[in-house]
Formats: sequence, C-alpha cells, structure tokens
Amino acid sequence: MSRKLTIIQAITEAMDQKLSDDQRVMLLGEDIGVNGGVFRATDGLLEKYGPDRVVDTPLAEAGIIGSAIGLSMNGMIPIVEIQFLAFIYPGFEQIVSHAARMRYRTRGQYHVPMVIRTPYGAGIRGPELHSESVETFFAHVPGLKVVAPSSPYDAKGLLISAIEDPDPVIFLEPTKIYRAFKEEVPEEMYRVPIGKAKVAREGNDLSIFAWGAMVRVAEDAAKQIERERGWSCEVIDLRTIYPLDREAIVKSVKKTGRALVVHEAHKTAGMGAEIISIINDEALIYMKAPVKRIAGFDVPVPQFSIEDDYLPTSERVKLGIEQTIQF
Amino acid sequence: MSRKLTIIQAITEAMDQKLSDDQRVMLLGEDIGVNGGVFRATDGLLEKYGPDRVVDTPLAEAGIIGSAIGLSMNGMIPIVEIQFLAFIYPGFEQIVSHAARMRYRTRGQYHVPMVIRTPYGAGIRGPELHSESVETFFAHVPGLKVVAPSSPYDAKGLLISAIEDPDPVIFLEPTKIYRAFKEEVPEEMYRVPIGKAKVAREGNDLSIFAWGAMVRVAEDAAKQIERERGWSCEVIDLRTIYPLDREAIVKSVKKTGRALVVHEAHKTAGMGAEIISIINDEALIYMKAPVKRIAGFDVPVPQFSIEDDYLPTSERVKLGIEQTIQF
Amino acid sequence: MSELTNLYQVLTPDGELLENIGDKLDDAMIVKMYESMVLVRAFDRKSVHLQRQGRMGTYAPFEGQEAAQIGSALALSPGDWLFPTYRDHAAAIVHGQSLSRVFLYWMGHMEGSISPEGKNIMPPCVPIATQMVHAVGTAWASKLKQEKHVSLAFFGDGASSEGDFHEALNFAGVFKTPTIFLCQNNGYAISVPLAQQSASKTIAQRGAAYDIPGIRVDGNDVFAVWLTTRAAIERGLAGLGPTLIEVITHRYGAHTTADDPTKYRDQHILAEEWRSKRDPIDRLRKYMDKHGLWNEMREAALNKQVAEQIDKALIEAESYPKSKPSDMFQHVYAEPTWMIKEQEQELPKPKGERGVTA
Amino acid sequence: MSELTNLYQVLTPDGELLENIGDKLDDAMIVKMYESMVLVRAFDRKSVHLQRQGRMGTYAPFEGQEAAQIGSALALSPGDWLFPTYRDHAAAIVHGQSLSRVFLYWMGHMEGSISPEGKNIMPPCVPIATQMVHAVGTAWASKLKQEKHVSLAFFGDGASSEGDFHEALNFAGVFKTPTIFLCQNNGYAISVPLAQQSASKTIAQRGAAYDIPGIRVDGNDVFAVWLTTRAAIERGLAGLGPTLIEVITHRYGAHTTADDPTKYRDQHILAEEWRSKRDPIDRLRKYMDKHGLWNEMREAALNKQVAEQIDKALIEAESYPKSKPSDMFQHVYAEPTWMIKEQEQELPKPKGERGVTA
Ligand SMILES: Cc1ncc(C[n+]2csc(CCOP(=O)(O)OP(=O)(O)O)c2C)c(N)n1
Ligand SMILES: Cc1ncc(C[n+]2csc(CCOP(=O)(O)OP(=O)(O)O)c2C)c(N)n1
Ligand SMILES: [Mg+2]
Ligand SMILES: [Mg+2]
Repeated sequence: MSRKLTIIQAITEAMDQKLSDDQRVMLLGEDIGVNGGVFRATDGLLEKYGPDRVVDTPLAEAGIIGSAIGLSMNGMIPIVEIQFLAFIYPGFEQIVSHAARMRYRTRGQYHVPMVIRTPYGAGIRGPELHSESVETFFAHVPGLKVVAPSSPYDAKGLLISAIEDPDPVIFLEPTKIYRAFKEEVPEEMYRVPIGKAKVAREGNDLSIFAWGAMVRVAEDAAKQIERERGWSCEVIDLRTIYPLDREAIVKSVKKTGRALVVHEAHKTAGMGAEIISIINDEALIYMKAPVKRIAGFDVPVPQFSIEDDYLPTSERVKLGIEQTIQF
Repeated sequence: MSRKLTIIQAITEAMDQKLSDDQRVMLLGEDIGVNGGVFRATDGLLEKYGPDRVVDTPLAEAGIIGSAIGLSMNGMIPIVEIQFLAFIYPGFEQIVSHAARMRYRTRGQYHVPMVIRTPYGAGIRGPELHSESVETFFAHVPGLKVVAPSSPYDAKGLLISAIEDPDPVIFLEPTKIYRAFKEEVPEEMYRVPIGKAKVAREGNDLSIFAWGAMVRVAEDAAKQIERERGWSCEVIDLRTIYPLDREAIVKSVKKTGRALVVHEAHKTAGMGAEIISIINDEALIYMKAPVKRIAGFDVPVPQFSIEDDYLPTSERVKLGIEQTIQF
Repeated sequence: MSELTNLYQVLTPDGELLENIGDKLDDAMIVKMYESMVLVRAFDRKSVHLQRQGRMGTYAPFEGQEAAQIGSALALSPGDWLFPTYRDHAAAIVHGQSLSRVFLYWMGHMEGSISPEGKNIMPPCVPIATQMVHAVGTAWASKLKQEKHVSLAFFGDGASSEGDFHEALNFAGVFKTPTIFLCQNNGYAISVPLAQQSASKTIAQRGAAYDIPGIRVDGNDVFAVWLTTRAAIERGLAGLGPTLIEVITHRYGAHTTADDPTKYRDQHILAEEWRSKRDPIDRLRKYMDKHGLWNEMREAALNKQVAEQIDKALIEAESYPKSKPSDMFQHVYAEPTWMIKEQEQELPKPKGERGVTA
Repeated sequence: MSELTNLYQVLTPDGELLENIGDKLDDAMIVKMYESMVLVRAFDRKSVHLQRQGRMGTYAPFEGQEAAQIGSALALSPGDWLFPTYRDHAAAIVHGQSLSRVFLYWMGHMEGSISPEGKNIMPPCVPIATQMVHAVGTAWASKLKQEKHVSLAFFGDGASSEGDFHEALNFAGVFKTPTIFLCQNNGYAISVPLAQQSASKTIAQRGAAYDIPGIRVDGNDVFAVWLTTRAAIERGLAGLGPTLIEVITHRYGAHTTADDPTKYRDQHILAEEWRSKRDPIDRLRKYMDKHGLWNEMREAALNKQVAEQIDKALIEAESYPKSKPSDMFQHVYAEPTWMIKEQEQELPKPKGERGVTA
C-alpha cells in the first residue's frame, strides 16, 4: 500500500516506524516534544512514545549532540533534530572530534549510531542563518556520512537507512521543498541505500549533478532546454553527499562528455569541486568541455528579500548548459 | 639589516613590532602570557607590553574568539592564539556566524579586523587532535581569509599583512617546521601580500601546488625527480588558501600542462579539489593529464606512531609526478 | 506562582510605590517611559498585522515585555552598546533605532541592521547567546580605552542553557568588564518552559557561579527594571564589573508569527495572570493617573501621534529602495576578492539586457 | 592558603581521623588504596623517565593527584562508566585498565584506547570538557535501560571555563542522570592559575547554578574522596541525579613532559606546601602505621612487586606488534567507503615490494 506524502510527512513516518520497531531509538531536540518541532517533523510522536523517547532538550546544541554521543555509546540510537543547519555550529566540536572518531579511536569497540537531522537551504524567507547549505563541513570529516534527499520516497527510505546505519549520519532536509509536493510513499518500512545516486532523468548531451532542492531546479532547466534547444540532459540526484557515488558520476559523464553541478552551497570548496575532481581523476579524456558549477555565490546567504537571487535558478542552469554545450 | 630566524621567531617578531607600532593591537589566548605560549610564540611579550595587551584568557575558545569580535568592533585589533587547530571548534560558531559576517550584516558599518593564529598540521608526535589540517572549513566561509606561510620570511610578512587587514584572517602556522630551519628575515616591518602565491622553484614539465609544511615536501620531490628522471617541476607555494591566487595557478599550468596538488588535509573536499576546479575552469584545454592530488587520506589523522604514513611524503609525490607525466 | 516571589519590585500592579523614587526618577522620565511603551506596543501590533498581510516576513513580537526592554534601554547613555536579540526591537527603538529601520529588517532588507550615526545598536542577534560574548568584548574595549560606556546584552531564559552564556559571564567576571547581562525570562524558549530548560529555579542564582551579582526583578515593573539597570551601569562604570539581571516577564503572543502558542501554553492562564493583572503599561498608567501625570486628552494625543509616527515609518520603509541582487556582493570584505567580482557578473541581467549567452 | 579552607576532610595530613569510618571503609580497602597509589606513582615516574629516554611520546604526569584519582575510581563498581582525561590514567588503571595499554597510548599506538573486556573505560579525552557531556549521555542511557550504573567524568579546573562544562551540568540536572562530575582542581590549567580562570573562588559553588549539590573535598585525602564519591554514586543510583565534586589537589610535575613549570610556578612553595606537608601517599601511610596495617617488610615487598609489574607491562607494550600504516584505514566506518579502500592501496608498499610506478 502507498499514499501520497510530502517530504516532511515521509520523515515523520520514518521516525514513527523506527520508534515503534526498535526500542533503542529515541529523539532529542529543541521543541520536538509538545510542539512537534518547528517544522512539525515530530508531530504526535511525544504522545505516542512518551517523554523518555521523545525528548525536549534544553537549548544547547553541544549538550544535545554530546549527550546523544554518550547515549549511542551506551546502546541507544538517538535521532537528533537541530532546528536549522547553522545552529549545529555550537555542537561542531562534538561532531568532528567525537561522533566521527569514537569508532576509530576505540578500534571499533564503541561506535556512534546517531542521526542528526536538520533542515538546510534557502528560499523560505527566513531571517539570517536560517538558509545555510554547508554540507562541505561534514563531507570533509572522515567518519561521518552525509545524506540529502530530494523527494518523499527517498526521504523515508534514506532516513530509515540512516537510523539503521552503525555510523553517524548527517541528514540534511531541504526546507524549501518540505511541503512543496506529494509523491507515492509505501506504507511499509523500506530502505534507500546510502551512497547510491539515482538517475532522475536520462539524457545524452550533458550530465547535471544535484541534490536536495536543487534537483528540481536541474530538472526544470533540463526540460526547458530540451524544449528550447533540443538538447537532452541527464539529471543525477546524488542523494548522498558523502560518500559520493563515483560510479554513477563517471558512468554518466562517460556517456555525455559534458557535466554541470548545481548546488546551493558557496562555490569555493563546495562539493562541486569534489565532483569535478572525481571527473578529473576518472573521466578526463571523455570530457568535451570544462565541468560547469552553478552554485551559491561566495557571499553569506543574503537577507531574504534577495535570497532567490543567491540561489541557483533554472535560468542560471540553462545558461551554464548553453555555455558548456557550445564550449 | 636582516638576521636568520626560524618561523616561530619571525612570528614573534611580527607581533612584537605590531604591538609596538599600533596601540590597538592586543593578544589573547591560553597560556600566552607568563608561559609565552605552548610553542613560545609570545615569549617575552607580556613583560614588554603588560597584561592589558597580552592577555592570558580562561580556557574557553568561544569566549576568546567571541570577546575578540567585540573588541574588534569597538576599535581594537586582537590577535588570538588557539593552542592547536582542532581546539578552534568550540569557537567555530563565533567565527562562521559572526566574525565572517559582521561587516556584511552591518553593510560595512562594523568590521572585525582580527587575526586567529594557530599551529596546524601533523608530524610533531602529538596526541590525537594536535595534528589537524582543516583549512577547508575556513576557505568555505565567505568573509574570512586563510593564510598559511611556509617560511620565516613569509611568516613575518604575511602576519603583518594579516594584522593590518581590515577583515578576519585565519593564520595557519605549520607546526612541524616552526623551528626546522632559519632564513634571512629583515629587521624592519614589511608586508607579504595576502592572496599572492610565490614560485618556489621554476620548472616546465609539471606544476606542484602546496602550502605550509608541504612546500618542502614538494621541493624535495621536485629535486629528486629532476636528478632521477631529468623532469623539471615548478613548485608554487600558494601561501594564501583563500582567496587562491588563480592567476599564478593558471599561468603555471598553461606553461607545464600538468599539475599536482600536495596537501595534508583529507583528500575529499580538501582544497586540492578547488585547485583542480580552477584549472578545469581556466586551463582545461592545456592539460595533458588529469591533475593529481597527493593528500592526507580520508581517515582521521592517526595516532602518532603512524602519523608519518598519513602525511604526504616526497616518495608519494614522486610517484604522483611519474603517474602524471607518464599518463 | 512561585517564579514571582522574591522579585525586586518598586511599582505594584496597582500602581502603588513600594519605595521612594523621588531623587532617582523624575516625572519627565516617567512620562517618557510611558510614551515609549505605548509607542513600541503599537509598533509591535502593527508589525504582526503587516506580517499577516504579507508585507513583512516572519516577525517576533514582544508584546508584554515592554517594561523589560524600555526600562533597561532607557537607563543607557547614548554611546552605550546595545546587543538586542530578534525580540528586542523595543529596546533598540528607545536607544535610538528608527522605526523604519526595524521594518526594513523584518522585510528582509539588506540594510535592516544599520545602527544610527553615533549609536552602537548591534544587529538583532539570531544565534542564541552568541551576542553575550561580544558584549564582553565591546565593554572590555571601552574599559581599555577608558571610555565611560557600558555594553548591555539582552538574552532569553532559553539562552541561559548555551555554552556561550557561561563563557560570557565567566570572561566578564575575570576581566571585570562593564557588561550588563539582561535576561528577559519570559518563561519559555519557544515551547520549552524554564522548568524543562534547567533544574535551577532562577537565572539570577547563576551569577554566584562567576562571583557576579545576580538580581531578580519584576520585569513588568518599569521602575524596578530602570533602577536596577542604572545601578548596574554605575557599578560597571565604577570599575566593579558586570551584573546579571533576570527580569520576569511574559510574551503575550506567539514566539514568532510562524509559531502557534496554543500547542504548548494555556492561553487562558496567560490572559488572566499577565495581561489583565500585571500588564506593564496599565500599571504605569495607574501610577501616572494617581499622580496627575496623565489624562485622557494626553492619551488621545499620544495615540494619534504614535499612529502617525508608525505610518510615516512604514511609508518610509516601503518606499525605501529595494535591495538589489548585486547588494549581496557588497561588504563581504573591505575589498572584494576576484571570485566576488566575477560572480557578480553571473547574476542574470535585468530583463531586456540579457543575451550574453555564449 | 585560602583555597584549603572549608574542605571536607577525613584524614588529616598527620594521619589522624576526623570522623569514624569503621562501617564504611574496611582495612582491606584501605590497604588497596595504598597499594594502588604506590603502584600508579611508580608507573607515573617510570613514564616520565621513558619519555626522557625517547621510548614514549609527550606524557602528562599526575604525581600528587593519586588520592583524587584512586579515591574516586575505587568507589566505582565494575560496570560503571569512566571518562578520564589525558591525566587520569591512575583512575583508569584502578578501574581495570592494564598498565601496558596505558603505555601503548603514550607510545602513540593505534590500540592505546581500548577498554578491557566488560569495562567501560573511555579513551583519555583530549578536547577539554567535551567528555562531560558524554558522561551525561551514558548515564542517561543506563537510567533508561534501568541498569544500575553511574558515569564518572573527570575534568580539571581549567575545563570548568568551557561551555561544555555548563551544558553538561545543566543537562544532567534536567534529566537527573546518575553522573558524577569530578573536578580535580590542581590549581592550574597549564600555566593559568584558577584566580585567572574565573572570578569564582571555587568550582563546587557552581553546582547551585544547576540545582546540583557541589562538594569541596581535600583531594589529597583518599578517604574523603572515596566517601564523597560513594555518596554521590548512591545518590545517583537512587535516582536523585548528578553530583559535582571538587577535589583540591596539586600536580607536582609539569603539565606534560613538553612543559616547563618553573616559567609560571614557584616550585619552592609547591614543594613545601604540598609534597612535604600534604602528600596523599605519606598521609595514608601514617594512618596505616598507626593502625598496624603496614610495615617496612610489606612496603619492601610492595615496591618490588610494583617494579616487576611495571617492567612486565613495559616489556608487553614494547613487544606489542607495532601499529601498521594500514591500521589507519580500519575502523573509520563499520564498512570502509570506496575512498578508504582505494587510498589504502596508495600507501607505499614495504621496501622491496614497490615498483608499481606508472
Ligand atoms: C544556536 C541556536 N539554536 C537554536 C535557535 C532557534 N531558536 C530561535 S529562538 C529560540 C528560543 C529562544 O528562547 P529564549 O532564549 O527564551 O528567548 P525568547 O525567544 O523567549 O525571547 C530558538 C530555540 C537559534 N536561533 N540559535
Ligand atoms: C578545547 C581545548 N582547548 C585547549 C586545549 C589545550 N590544553 C590541553 S590541557 C589544557 C589545560 C587543562 O587544564 P585543566 O582543565 O585544569 O586540567 P589539568 O591539565 O590541570 O589536569 C589545555 C589548555 C585542549 N586540549 N582542548
Ligand atoms: Mg524565553
Ligand atoms: Mg588543572
């Protein structure tokens, strides 16, 4: 059986099912209890599972993440909600110096099967620091996995995989499209594997790599350019940002010979650079043009009246496609 | 007049001269006063400038960096010492969400002319978390500059530029070579510009990009390979990690047609990827082979008995040169 | 209500004085307090309204907390440093921020965080508790430069759980900076009540952990807030260091316009206990009535003037030149880097100018 | 010395009892305390020596702090969780860590942080104060699983300035976790004395900020430390929540073997006040002599046994298979990622095997 759900509903369902399936699973975060989370991702779960398993914490991210590390080491599976990605920074040390390294330093004796969920990305008319897309910070840390779904189906399946993963997973949820559309989502539990990309649209002339809210932007651009110019672009939804699905990237560019990456993150040291490097390593001789990056600019995400101009648009992506194909 | 100094002596001299030159300059950090810093970078400065200007702070990095932000906004020029790079994480939020953005959010009304100095890199037989090389974290943050000298001359000149820079500068000091060698350093104040690379060694067959302690590794490899194979490698000491000196990178690879980046940081999402992307953007058609990355591995820096195996060595660089030239 | 015991109070909810204020607070200041509170409450209601109409983004209302913000900010001198959070525009306004600037902020304008000339009103701080450390730094600099200025940092009850709260108080204690830490304990951090935020019953008691005086004040008593803040300022200027002030108050409305308080709070108790019995404006009005400082005519005139002032500010804000996309490339650094200069060129040109393809 | 007033003390420096311990501490335990302290002191001296010989890396000595670590760790039950810092190997050893493992740690071996089977001895924590929050989490899990275990986190006086200290105590207070926060106040954070670390005179007084009992103890009195820790454990197991214990002690040596304490500390005062007058081992020896629990023969036998035990552990550590370069690719994840598998191949092959060029 399946029904149509939004991304946020799919996320709630994944947590609900894992809470009921596995007594070790528990939720921690600010306002996730009575209030059901500022985006209502945990709505109804306190009533269902009680305050020992759905915990409203004090307002302190190092405290939340650090105590979740301890909970993990002693047998629990905590799912932490950070209210917005930029508010993870107070807990950055706990993530980088501990969550990511506990398995390593104890040679596998202790590990941290924790998930940190957090909305990320711009486009919701939020105040400053509600719109960041800093996946690079986590992709650069060995010991972490980083996931970013773009659809309800993947959101549920990837979150279940993340909860079952024995290692810490940073789970980035595209705020802008939390409720943007619905999609068929099976009622039962299922897994979407971490580390595997998905071909969101097949094509032959150019490969577009994207994740999260940018997948739709890429698809829009691909549709328009097909109509306008007759070029067929392949859109790859990477889904996992670390470890990247190298095989999928290389396979696609070997076919198309041209590539473009779209991401919201700042261009410099964004994951676009890593994708370019993978292509450089594995498929350089197949490339007919430089790989293009359509990315957030190297400026702080601006106040919301102009945030849409910060974000990659299908217009900018189309221009990039044109420049790449006509190189 | 000039004398031979080590990197650490050059750094002390730069701070000493700026403290005496500009009343607004002050130093903050753990153990930097009576103790002169754990690496003795501030030795003698407390006696000379007193406890109002050379401040032993409590053990709290957010407190140090955050109060330095306030000091900056109210007219001071604080130079913060963080004892080891990994201990900057408690202050990460202050750097990313405030130091880097104060100018932006006040439209230039307030700014943060602060320098954060910290030893970085492996090879000193330190315990865990004393050997990190996470420059990516800062290079990805618009509003910051990131500098990493490789020699006494540059250390002094770049630190003076950093102190005089109206924006926050992360100043990464290569711990392993703090005292490894001496070099002529002028007694007077001079500046080495931020954002400008230096050709450390001229060559025609391949360009090697490096910074900090890796410059010597690159030079060694270049010398050996010249002797062994007769290939001439150009070594570019980038000196500034953000903003990268694109012109110097592009100029060199247009000449050599081959490139290799050496860095201690983990390979994935390291700055090597950004350098590859710059070459992709600007000089792809000149390239005779993929750009090679000889980098720290995608694992936490290991305990010190095997840390040398984590670090790029001239052996690994030579192998990379061979693979690139014989591609 | 246990949280209301042991509070420093000067003006009872009935408008009676509990101590002599004659030599400290003159009638002109009292009238100013009243006028300011009326102004900012009208501003707050207008803003909620504008948000509903889609003329502003998400807005954080402060209604109910006027005495806490006005009482403390009015105690400052012009050159003092103010660190408001996203909820403290009342304080910003009485310290000299223009109403139109505050509107611009909530409209998502790039220039919404500029301090008026000669004032040091910091941008509304979004990451919780982080501004407390800055207020140590600015006060420290004032002290080093021997300038007679204090720094006043607002923060909430929830903020007291963050590590930065601790580090700020500890630094201020060690370096004896003239910093005033003003906690508006409004009982909730979004949905989380103080009892779940900490096992400690008060925020003020934490002062002792840093050898800093910690004072609990009725935050809806504008006299008590003002007098306590003045004393803290004098202490700071005398070189005696920081003060922690906890003022007990309540926000009547939602956390922000995106929040639904009925999910976590009994709005009935709220109305009974706070709005009808302890309102900061009503209370001061009672006092002023008793002392012949106010009358219906002045009230009517004030309301009219306030409405006009707000309307004028709104027109100003709405006719202020919109932020341009290219504004985002300004002020990242003193000198733009090459990537910034180049990326600015990637912005789509305004309609009609495009055609730069290939 | 003002920091030595108001301390809970049971055993005076002269070996006199200030209270009856009969029903709580039996002679076997007292002898065990003594033997443990003698063992770890010998271990500590040996380690400093080995570092000087270049057989170990930088080492953090604890001599002088034996009672603080032994007294508290001996109060634990086998399944309790221990969170040592880089200076707390004495505690780790009495809670069950092997001497050879501790040597391996300081030799930079990849396997230096493995807990003995059935014990929960965490790796020495390097980033200051961060382990305090973990000890909230592990204790919380014990409570949720209804396991009767506490978590004991060591930290220093300097650590009390970090935000994590605050967040840990606040969380423990709110969730009433059976966590014992044991501060070894040895007067210095590297070179910085407590008076510059905080304006507060004690760490214990901070408990009140979280409604947690805060107790100050003579840290060189092994009885007082043990009794206080036991009481805290019982409190925790009874569901009454965390306890903050501050034990006053002193490290005789350098911060680490890379440090020169004469730069910041008067070693003469140190020797007078601490080593000769308050030494934790001498003190207990006086008590045992008075009560006929010890004699020169047993002392000689103990010293011999300890020396042998340490030598054996050293041989074990030095003959333990060296870490291999490829070890760094293990245990990053449960399943290695493709980059890890591939990068392992980039390691230069051991001599003779190379020749993979081109
Ligand atoms: C570091 C950080 N974490 C989380 C948030 C999200 N957030 C915004 S306001 C708020 C509650 C703050 O409560 P309190 O300090 O009591 O202030 P109040 O809103 O009541 O004025 C939270 C959790 C944030 N802005 N920053
Ligand atoms: C976050 C962090 N900052 C700085 C350091 C460097 N450091 C190591 S030990 C130390 C002093 C610790 O003092 P204290 O907490 O009193 O413990 P003690 O060494 O006296 O046992 C410092 C600053 C660190 N390890 N972690
Ligand atoms: Mg509040
Ligand atoms: Mg100490």
